[in-house]
Amino acid sequence: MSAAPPTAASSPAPLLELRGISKTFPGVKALDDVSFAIYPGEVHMLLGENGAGKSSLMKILCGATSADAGEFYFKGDKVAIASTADAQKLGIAVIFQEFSLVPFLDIAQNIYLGREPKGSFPGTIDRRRILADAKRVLDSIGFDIDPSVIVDTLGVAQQQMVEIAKAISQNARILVMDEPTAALSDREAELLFALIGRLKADGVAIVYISHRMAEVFALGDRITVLRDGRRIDDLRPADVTPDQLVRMMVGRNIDMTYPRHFAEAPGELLLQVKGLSSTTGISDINIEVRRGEIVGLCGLVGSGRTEVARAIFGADPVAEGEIVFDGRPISGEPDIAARRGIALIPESRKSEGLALLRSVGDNLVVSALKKLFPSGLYDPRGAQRTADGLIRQLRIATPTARQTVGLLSGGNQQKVVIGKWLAAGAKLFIFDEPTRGIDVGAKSEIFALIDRLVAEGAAALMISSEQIEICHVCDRAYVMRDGRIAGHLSRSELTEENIVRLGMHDE
Amino acid sequence: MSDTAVVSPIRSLQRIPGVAIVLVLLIALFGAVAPGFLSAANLSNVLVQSTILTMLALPMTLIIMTEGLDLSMGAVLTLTSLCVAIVSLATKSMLLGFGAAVLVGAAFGTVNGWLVAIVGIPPFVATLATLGMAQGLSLIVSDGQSVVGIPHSVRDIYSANLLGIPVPVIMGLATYGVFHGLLYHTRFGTYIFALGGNREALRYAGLSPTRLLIAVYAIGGTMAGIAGLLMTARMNSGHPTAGLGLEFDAIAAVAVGGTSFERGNGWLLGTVLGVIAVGVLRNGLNLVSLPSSVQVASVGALVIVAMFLDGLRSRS
Amino acid sequence: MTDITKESVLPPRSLLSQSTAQVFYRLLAALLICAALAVLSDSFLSLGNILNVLRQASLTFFIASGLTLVVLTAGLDLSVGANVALSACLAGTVIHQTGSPTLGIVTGLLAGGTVGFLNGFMVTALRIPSFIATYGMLWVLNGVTYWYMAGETIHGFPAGFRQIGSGYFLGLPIPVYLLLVFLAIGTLFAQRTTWGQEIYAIGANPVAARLSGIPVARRLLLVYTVSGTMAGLASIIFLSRLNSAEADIGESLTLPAIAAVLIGGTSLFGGVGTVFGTFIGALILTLVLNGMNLLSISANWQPLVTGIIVIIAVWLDMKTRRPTQ
Amino acid sequence: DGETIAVFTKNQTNPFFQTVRVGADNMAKVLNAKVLHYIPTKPDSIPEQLSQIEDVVVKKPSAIVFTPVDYKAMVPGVEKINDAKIPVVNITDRSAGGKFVSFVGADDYSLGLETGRFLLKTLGGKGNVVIIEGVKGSLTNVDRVRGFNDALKENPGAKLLASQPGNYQRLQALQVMENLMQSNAQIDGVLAANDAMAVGAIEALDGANRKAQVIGINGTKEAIDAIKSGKLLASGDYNGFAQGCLGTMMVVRSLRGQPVISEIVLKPTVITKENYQPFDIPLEQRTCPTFEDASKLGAK
Ligand SMILES: Nc1ncnc2c1ncn2[C@@H]1O[C@H](COP(=O)(O)OP(=O)(O)OP(=O)(O)O)[C@@H](O)[C@H]1O
Ligand SMILES: Nc1ncnc2c1ncn2[C@@H]1O[C@H](COP(=O)(O)OP(=O)(O)OP(=O)(O)O)[C@@H](O)[C@H]1O
Ligand SMILES: [Mg+2]
Ligand SMILES: [Mg+2]
Repeated sequence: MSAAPPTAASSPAPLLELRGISKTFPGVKALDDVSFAIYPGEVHMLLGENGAGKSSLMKILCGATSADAGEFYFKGDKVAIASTADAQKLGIAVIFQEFSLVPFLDIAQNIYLGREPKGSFPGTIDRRRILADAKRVLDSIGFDIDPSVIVDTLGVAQQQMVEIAKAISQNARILVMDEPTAALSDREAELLFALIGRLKADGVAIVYISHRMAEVFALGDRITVLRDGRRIDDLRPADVTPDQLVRMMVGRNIDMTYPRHFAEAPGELLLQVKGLSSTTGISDINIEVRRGEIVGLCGLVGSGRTEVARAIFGADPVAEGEIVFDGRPISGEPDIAARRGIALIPESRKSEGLALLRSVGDNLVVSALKKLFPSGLYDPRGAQRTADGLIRQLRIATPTARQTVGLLSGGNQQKVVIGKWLAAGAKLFIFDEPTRGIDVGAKSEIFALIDRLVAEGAAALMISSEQIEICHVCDRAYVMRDGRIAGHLSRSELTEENIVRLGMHDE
Repeated sequence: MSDTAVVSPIRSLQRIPGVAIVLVLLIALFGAVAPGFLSAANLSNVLVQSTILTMLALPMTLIIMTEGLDLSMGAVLTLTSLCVAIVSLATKSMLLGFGAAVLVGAAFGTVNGWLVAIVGIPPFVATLATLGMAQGLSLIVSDGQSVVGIPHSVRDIYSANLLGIPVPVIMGLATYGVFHGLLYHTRFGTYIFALGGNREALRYAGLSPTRLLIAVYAIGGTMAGIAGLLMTARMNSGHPTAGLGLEFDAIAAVAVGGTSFERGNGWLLGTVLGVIAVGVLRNGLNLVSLPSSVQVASVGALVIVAMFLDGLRSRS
Repeated sequence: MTDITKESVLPPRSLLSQSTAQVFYRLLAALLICAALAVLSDSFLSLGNILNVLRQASLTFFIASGLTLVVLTAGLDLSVGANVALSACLAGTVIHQTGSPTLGIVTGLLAGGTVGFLNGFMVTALRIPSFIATYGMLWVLNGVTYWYMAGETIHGFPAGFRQIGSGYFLGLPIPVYLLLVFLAIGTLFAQRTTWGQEIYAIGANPVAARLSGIPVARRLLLVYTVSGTMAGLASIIFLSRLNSAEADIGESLTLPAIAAVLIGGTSLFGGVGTVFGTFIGALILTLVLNGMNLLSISANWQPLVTGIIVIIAVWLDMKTRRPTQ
Repeated sequence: DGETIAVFTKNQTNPFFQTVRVGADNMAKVLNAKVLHYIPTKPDSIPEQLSQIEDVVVKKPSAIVFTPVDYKAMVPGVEKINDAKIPVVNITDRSAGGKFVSFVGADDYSLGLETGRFLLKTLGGKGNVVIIEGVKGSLTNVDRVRGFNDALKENPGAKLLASQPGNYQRLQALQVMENLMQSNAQIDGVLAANDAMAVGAIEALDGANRKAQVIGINGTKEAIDAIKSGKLLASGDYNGFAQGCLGTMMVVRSLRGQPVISEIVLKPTVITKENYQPFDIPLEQRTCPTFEDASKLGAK
């Protein structure tokens, strides 16, 4: 942020300019006459609610989707971007919100997919060079891993790093990042920010989509705000406050402090985990959750939070220990946990949370079938009513309940995953990264919702990589390190520093 | 570097498929109880008998890796085998017959690819339909009869030896070598992983999944053409039912060999082991002369047990 | 792994009953074939022939209807034909030895259901992919049947029993009534029960279904058992129609049943399809064979023509489905 | 004594080959030899039978009794047996090549002709007739259907309405018959290339409440029962039992240096309501013909 950001006045020729872009999907006007200019050496933040059209705009920019109307100008010349190949020729690289990695190829092959160095025989690959090149790129982003590791064995965060390496390796002049930190821990995010600084200095233009306000102000040189597919404004971070930005995005005022109605006295004991160990690498976990509480579960990525959540829900086999729920021990498959009143909002909505090809409505009622239709006879109209109610309650942006859920924007998909457990009437909600990829407005709505649920006697166990969220909304929190509980923080001790101190590896 | 240490043993563990264990067990068992099983002549029998299926199962592995399937392979092999017989009978030239078979096979493969990649019909349905077509054409061109009297040059391919090794075994090894190189060392092979694993990634990389898919199915058809030559040589005639049902044997070999039907994870050597395991089982049972119904049932049991062991491995 | 361009081609899975357009176009395809046959052959439109087609379609439909549920869960059952053979042989033996058709029917259904249950067990507990598990089962069943029958046939059943397959009631063949009953049951089960909905959900994404609290293993066991039981039912119809059982009757039944499911628009990837579509699929296949017999077309042409019809039916379906979005 | 005889048959599902196997077993017991059966796991599979030959040649039985799954395609297999110097007798379908000690089979053409003649005689030389064929291209089917057609030619008053394949399968024959009845209001006679299809056709006729004279070929137990009850007009005796017996007998005799008959073509018998009794005995209770009977049964 040392170099003065170029402005439209100081450098009149943008690197790339999009004019009058429109795009309609069946039932959705995703983009409406959006214009957008990118200058070399700047970080251009793209903000907007879930479904505002950010990803759509970026897909058009990189040729993955075609626009219905609009023009592209590269260094002042009109160009066509009809395919990803066109975009690549112009030096545009993208880090997608959805991974574009091939699971059973290694890291190096993924980074250079379609650009493999030629081997000595026609059609073959120069194996030594691809590994060496990949290693160099990985080193440059500070990701220390063997490039011959198969991508499928990597965790989400590691895959995100490979995705970044893939984009960097293209030596792009324009680099688009769609929520790159959504799956990263703070340490990895720091690496990424440092990298962005270096690229900027080299004159690379960066388009950065994020829902995290802190990032917007720390990284951004310029901000474009989208709302309902329209460009609202184009401004500099220095000229606005977070509150103003939020108002531009959602068109109303949002309280970003997530007010909680903390209960005076803790309720009765709902969940008790005693000495839990599972085959997935967690051991001796002791956790208590009372009615009316939101309990945080924090730690670094890979510290085993997800595994604790899955073991409680019965998704992973328990090796040792006991789980007592609502006064009775519980064990077995997730359907038993669900019947007893536990809900798990999983980490990966696409692979674990949703049936992407089914409708929003089908997905919303799937966990509640037993509750809604105790006779076993399914009534489509009843289901429709329930779904419509949830869509309204959660403000899910979808034309109808019949829309295929895979066509919703990322954040709205996340709302559907949360919504399905509301219909089921769970008593304990286990949230694994519930706000990943969710816009500020929706975030506060979700927290308000969780607050109301616990006020009505439910309880929540919440995993989040955004420690600030934990600090805001949790009554207390457990901190994990290397598959064990490293400590417990009461409401008064709950600060970001304490979480980091407990969660860090021994130094 | 700590990540590698965590990751690679898991990978290599998963790579010992149940079929390898089963194969070793079968060889030990028959070696002990079946006289003559371990003789060189008999083992070379097993290998020779396995070549035709290997030639179908290897391309089938690639097709399954793209989350596809080719049910037409057996029927196409039947048709190409008839082509070899009919053309070489008419022209007295083995090479012309072989050329015709490869052309017909490649044509069918391309049509399969076209139906799947461009028309967008699911592979199972598309190739079920071309199965019918190839079967129908076989009946029509042969009028349901065997085609005999073909030149001896065709037959010699199956029975000849090169440096004391049967030619079919050499062809099988060569096929494996080519497929191994193709899948693991070429760009095309890399893209096959991507076709099943993440087709979108290919598109973003500026490559056309359509053309690649067509190529994969065309390879399948072409291999059926080459195998057709061996089949005709083996029977010294063409017959309209010769290859019926071979596609299911091939698919079973691929699955037993540890290739998954999802996400583009394939293993060529496993496929070959799968083919050989079934061959060893059949051969061994013929030598110990149990009732034929036992033989039928044990083919099924082999498939189930191998897959079960595989499941145990990947779970642990 | 998401393929948005592919997704946007597919219609939204509706919350109400399955899209009527889809069923409509399938019916249209069947009607087109009928129209062509009516023009080409005088005898096609006779009531006798239409009942004939329905009766022949019913056998394929019984097998294919249970299979539809399996395919909806993204599975496949390749053992249905072999299951029909074994169930028929067992049921035939029981009728012969006890003289009681009822006991025979119970045996057939039980045998079929047990085989289905074993398939379900392999798929759920042993986690073997269904395609392979049922392929293995196919060989095991064949082996058992060959051993049990030892090349014999069982033939000659009581007249009352024979009525099930070849009898008439109010001018309609009894299998046609059974067909209508099971069409209704299958459709209601799939569309109007929570179990049906859960089956669709499992097919669409088994991991998400499990984490949504659906007892995936139990539902899969149910589905495979139902598929096996329907094969058992088919074996009874078969037995009473043909008045005999032998070891190889199942061989030619499996692929047509799968073809009927697929022509009927059920996706092998799971989560999409209807039982009614399967009925139309069975009908289309039967019409093709019936037409070729009526027109005395050489049997050599049958596989070729069937193959082409399958392609055209599926292609038409895809074309007509696109605009309905 | 104690020779092992490998007996090859086409499949485990067709009752005919069971009669062949029982005949072979029966004869082997009489001659104090041991029989091993080789049957493809996939019915009539050419590659599988070829593999079985290759495997058996390793095992070296004393002799082989051989039914080719396809009479042309199995010639390379027979040559392998010849190369291994294992004596082999050919039964049922006459192989198109290779050296055999002897051939034992029935005359399919005469069976088709005689049964066809019998049906047409019963119909008075006229009427509408359909043929239900077996598997296209199989030796038995080609000759049987040729026999049927020649019988029809001898009776110009009879009309052939259709000749459609039922692939030797009961269900297919039933459905073909149902469909044929739709386009043909009057069918008087049905010539089926085997008994299973004949019985399938009868079921179709029964279902439609129509009557026609039906004949089959093979003389299976089921056919005999149907003849007894009057549903089936007649069946041509293919006599698998005798084929199994005599094939085994010839090969064992050649091993023991006794004289053999190089070709036995069993004379066709049309089994009807008049003469079915000798065929109505369970297989296990039948006794194999002796060497002296063999020449009477049809030595050439
Ligand atoms: N292929 C498609 N078919 C139909 N509608 C689509 C498709 N892709 C996107 N949409 C719709 O277009 C709108 C914009 O989506 P987009 O993904 O651009 O949102 P976004 O701003 O990236 O949101 P998020 O922050 O949640 O990622 C949404 O309403 C979405 O449902
Ligand atoms: N750096 C790493 N090296 C090796 N394995 C890792 C690493 N990071 C994560 N994993 C493993 O990958 C799997 C999923 O990782 P994930 O990132 O979801 O971790 P997690 O424990 O669920 O924590 P979080 O909730 O922060 O995601 C876990 O089994 C974890 O042990
Ligand atoms: Mg987005
Ligand atoms: Mg996690």
